Amino acid sequence: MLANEIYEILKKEFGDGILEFKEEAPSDPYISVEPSKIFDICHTLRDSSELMFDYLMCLSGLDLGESLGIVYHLYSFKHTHKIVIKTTVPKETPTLPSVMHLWRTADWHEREAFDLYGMIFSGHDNLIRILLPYDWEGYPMRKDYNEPEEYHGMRVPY
Amino acid sequence: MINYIKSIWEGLWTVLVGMRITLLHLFVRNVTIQYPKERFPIPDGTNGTAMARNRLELDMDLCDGCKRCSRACPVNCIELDILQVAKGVEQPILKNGDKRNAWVPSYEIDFAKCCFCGLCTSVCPTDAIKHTTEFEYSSYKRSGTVSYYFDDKKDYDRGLKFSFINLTEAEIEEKKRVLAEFKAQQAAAKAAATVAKPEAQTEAKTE
Amino acid sequence: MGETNFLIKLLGDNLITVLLISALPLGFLVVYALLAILGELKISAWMQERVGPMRTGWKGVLQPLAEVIKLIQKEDITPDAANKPLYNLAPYIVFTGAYAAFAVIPFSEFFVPSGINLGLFYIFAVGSIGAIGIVMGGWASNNKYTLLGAMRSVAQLISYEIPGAMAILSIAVLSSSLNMQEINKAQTGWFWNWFMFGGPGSYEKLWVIPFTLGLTLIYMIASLAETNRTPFDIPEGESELVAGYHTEYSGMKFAMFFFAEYANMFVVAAVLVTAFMGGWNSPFGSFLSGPLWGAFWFIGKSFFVIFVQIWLRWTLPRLRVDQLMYLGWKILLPVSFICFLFVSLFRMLN
Amino acid sequence: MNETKKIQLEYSQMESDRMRLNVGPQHPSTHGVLRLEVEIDGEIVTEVIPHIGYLHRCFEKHCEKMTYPQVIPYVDRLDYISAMNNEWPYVMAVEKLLEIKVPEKVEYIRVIMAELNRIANHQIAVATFGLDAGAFTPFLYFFRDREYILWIMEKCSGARLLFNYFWIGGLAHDVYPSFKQEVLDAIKQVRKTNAEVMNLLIYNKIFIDRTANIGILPADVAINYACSGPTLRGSGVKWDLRKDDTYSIYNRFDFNIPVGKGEVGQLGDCWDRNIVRMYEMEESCKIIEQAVAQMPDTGDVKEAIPAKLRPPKGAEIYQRAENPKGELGFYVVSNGTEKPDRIKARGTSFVNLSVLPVISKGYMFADLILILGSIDIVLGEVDR
Amino acid sequence: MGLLNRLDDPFEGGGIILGKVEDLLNWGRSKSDWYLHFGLACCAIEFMALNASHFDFMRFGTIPRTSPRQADFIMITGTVTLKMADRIKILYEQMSEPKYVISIGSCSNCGGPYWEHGYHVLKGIDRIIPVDVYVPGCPPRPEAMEEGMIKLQKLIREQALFNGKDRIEELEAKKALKI
Repeated sequence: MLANEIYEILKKEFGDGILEFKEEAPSDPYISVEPSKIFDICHTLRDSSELMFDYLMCLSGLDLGESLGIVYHLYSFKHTHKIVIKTTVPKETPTLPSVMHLWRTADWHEREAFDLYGMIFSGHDNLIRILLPYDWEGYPMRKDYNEPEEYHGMRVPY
Repeated sequence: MINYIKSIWEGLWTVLVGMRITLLHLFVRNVTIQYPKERFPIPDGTNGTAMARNRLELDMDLCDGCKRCSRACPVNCIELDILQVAKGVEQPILKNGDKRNAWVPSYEIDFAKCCFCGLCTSVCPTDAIKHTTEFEYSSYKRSGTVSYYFDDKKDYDRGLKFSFINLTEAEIEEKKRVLAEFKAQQAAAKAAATVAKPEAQTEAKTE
Repeated sequence: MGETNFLIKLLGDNLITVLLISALPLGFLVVYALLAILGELKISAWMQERVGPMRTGWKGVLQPLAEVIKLIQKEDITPDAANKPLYNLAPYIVFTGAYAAFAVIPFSEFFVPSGINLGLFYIFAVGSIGAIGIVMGGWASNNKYTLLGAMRSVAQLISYEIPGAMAILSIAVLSSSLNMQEINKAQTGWFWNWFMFGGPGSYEKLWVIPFTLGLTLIYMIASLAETNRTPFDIPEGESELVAGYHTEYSGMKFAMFFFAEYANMFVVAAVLVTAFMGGWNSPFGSFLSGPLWGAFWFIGKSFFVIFVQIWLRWTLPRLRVDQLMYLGWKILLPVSFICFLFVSLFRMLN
Repeated sequence: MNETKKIQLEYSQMESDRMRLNVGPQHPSTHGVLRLEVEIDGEIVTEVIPHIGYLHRCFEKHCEKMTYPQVIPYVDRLDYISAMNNEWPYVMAVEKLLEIKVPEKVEYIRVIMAELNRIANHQIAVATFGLDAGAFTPFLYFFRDREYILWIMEKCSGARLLFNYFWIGGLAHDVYPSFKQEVLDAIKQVRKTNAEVMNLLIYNKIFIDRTANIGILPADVAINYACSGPTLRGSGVKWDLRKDDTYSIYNRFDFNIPVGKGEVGQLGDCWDRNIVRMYEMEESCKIIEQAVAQMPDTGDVKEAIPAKLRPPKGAEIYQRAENPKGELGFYVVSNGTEKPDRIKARGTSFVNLSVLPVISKGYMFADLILILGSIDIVLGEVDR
Repeated sequence: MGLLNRLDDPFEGGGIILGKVEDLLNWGRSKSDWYLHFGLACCAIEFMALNASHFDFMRFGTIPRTSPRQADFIMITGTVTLKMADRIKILYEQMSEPKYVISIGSCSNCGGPYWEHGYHVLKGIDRIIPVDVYVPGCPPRPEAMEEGMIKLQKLIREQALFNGKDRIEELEAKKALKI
């Protein structure tokens, strides 16, 4: 199924929840959606028989300046089509629903996004830091992040 | 019961098969290359192979101080200063016959940082910076600096920072002095010219 | 006792002789351990198309010596949380267990440190002392890995003692003696007189040969388990239990465990050689036989068995702990019972 | 010894003390600096909590500070065992952003190099898996063969492990004249050793008993956890990006996708995952043979390398390729300058490792080590 | 008192017996080095290759030990992150004296490729534990690691046991005076 057809299906079902569809070479076509609806949209994407996106390839966080972006790359084993879902949350209240219970692989991806960007995935069972130490401060992948001077008595900068 | 005996038999048989293989290997010639006595063939750029990426070496007579290596380096381990050549006063040439544009009074590569990716060698316009096949320069110290052209080349125990300067301090001072003089001269000439110009203009105007 | 020990014959029965007799195996043990360590390093290297230690003396022959010198100099750490008396005692107990077994090993027709009549029984009894040392060391180290290693080790030792003992019992039945010197004497002659091939006898013994060969194999497997060597090196399985029960030991105490392992290897090899492979008897009748040649044959055969142990170690993967128990209780034990039954039948018919 | 079924845990009737064991970060068989918090009951694992991040080297932060070609050395250091395969999806992603067409010869060399590196990676994977099971000798046989492959790569790229060989639009260096012959010799040696190891290790009864019927990963769980590569194929899912989402010139070659069949135990156990790797080496040998036969002799490998690298602003792409460990993807976002705005690496091992707590519950502690070994993780890629 | 001269001055006069003992002890330590089986990152793969047949690290008398208690030296092969640094310090402290450290590769020398922007990378293992030999390379060739090992053995051979100072330092001091 082509990306614009997927967009039509989603648009029909969610209406205002779907914000934008963009398809221009060389980029992958993507659908940007409302962050609060992300769980329902993903649920439809996974379970409706014509979409059947059973494979979450990648979940990435983004720093877009004023807001934070989350990008879902989905793939379907059955229909061998893929789609990119994008959403943004404001930096002050970066909360959005977790898709961990749809695709278990999102568990660690979401933890990583929380670790590096500080998004809060509500509904996630175990949202703790994953790569950095549990007592680390700040979200290092944000563009305004400053390296700490010291950690556990060890100097960090060169 | 048959399965039981079969599994015992399989266990014994596969063990025997394995033992046969290891026993045969006992009589195979070993492949070890005993390093300090024997050497591995390291590709050295001949016969169409790539150059093995070990320690970097810089031919100072070829380096023109273009700083491309330093910009290409992903880890910023190359640090260099340049000194303009006083054009007209002195006209040094590089080894390959080109005109030299700059002296390099300090050029340091920190091999403790280097990631041996080979990007610096690929951008060098004169092939001054090259990888060599030498890898034996481990050291008891990290912070010390080895002066590549002045120190004994067998004695690399001083550190991992290499300085590739073939000019002595006095020479550098001399070059600096020459450049300063040249610049002063140029500035004076320029000043004279700028002074002369408005005068000429005013003269022209008054005329 | 006199006729089995040339030292007593020479020097008479006094304290110095006794000390000398007990020191002789120790001297042998040290030399042997050095050789075995070197052998292990070199044989494993050759099997893997390597060369092994090469830079210590000529072709690395001094390597074990360097290791001993190094181990003497190492700092001896006692963990703070360890139970100190037990922790310090454990390696010596393990080593004692291994060394005490040397008392009844018949090196030659005229040298056995102590020719007691219950030789085989004694070896089995003393061999279990090592398990106490291991569990002491593992528990006293106050480390989870050592405790797990020690627990596994004891379970393993106990379950493999039984098939091993059954195999040896068959030999006791065949030779009607527990004295190791007597067992050796019963196998005099060509190699087909070894108990591995049914012991002395004419064509009637042919049908019992598969069973005695099976018993040899069973004892071999059981002995591997008793010395904690691959495929039964579960107590010190590097991939899961770091270094097993001796994880916390360093320096000389670790060297004790190390030595004990190699000493144990020799003890089980010696028992195997004595019981099944004719001990100090020459394999070729009276060819090259005699007291000194006896020692040569005995040590040579033992070294061959040790070579097989090393060979197996560098060939096989490791068993899991429940599979080890399965192998011990459900395969080796029934098979050894069957073999024992037929060997006894054979003995009864003759 | 075929009775090793998954042990049923009935704690309601059997109350016993559980021990919390800390495996790693320094442990001989965690394949690096992985830390596992394991709760064991006797010898049976009741819970596994992986703690990762002990090798978090800030890859993504570095990418933002580097220009596009400078990222390649860092990409090498993700999955450092198969660096060529790592470079490929990244280079492809940037090439797609810039819409560069890569010369024919470069494509063939890339295929040969990637497949050689796949063999080298699987050799390490099977070797360390055997090492976890206690077999040391096959480990060294594999490493001996790997050396022959590394020599070829070193002669082409100059480095032994982290090659920086695939450049955007081309290659760092052309191959040398005797390249084809040496590649064929190397795969001959690979096949010889594989046959030997099949007897020495894979079909050894002890090894089968150790690895069959443990760590069973059903196909639906594998897909839900987004496992890929041999981990997924071991569960019987015939899915390989080289065939199913084909890239480069893989559609020109004839090769099979080996899947686990449950030959000695249940489908999807550790033995199946391992045997898939053994068969894949053979398939890679086939691909290499075909590629060597078809490869054009002439051509400039550097002709398509662009002088200026400025992808259009806002362009973004997710490019994936079949790493030896599974699907490796790079999500590249451009901001119109010569430095990328964001690069996210979808680490194969990172995703594959997340399935470990599910498939290792209820087995023995010694099995946990083998299950971990059968997933074949590389910590550089898990932690990035 | 010729024999004991060496206690104070290892270089001049007498001290033959102690000198010989010292040489023997040093010889033993330098030829039998057990290393901690410990891999961190990329260099660990080259380190595995070093143990394999073509290079055969065991030629130098080294044996891998999995327990730090029994190890003589530790090879830091790879990037040390801040999360890992505490553990390495503990590991080093668990090792029994005499112990040595070889730092392999750029990452453990000073952070390597990650020295500039690596917010989570320790910039050099020598910030937490003392290092005896630095081997440069990213990763170093296995031969380079062997060369580092030879350097370490040289260092051990030249150590003075009975006067508490490293001979190498004195040698260097003498060299410096002469120059």
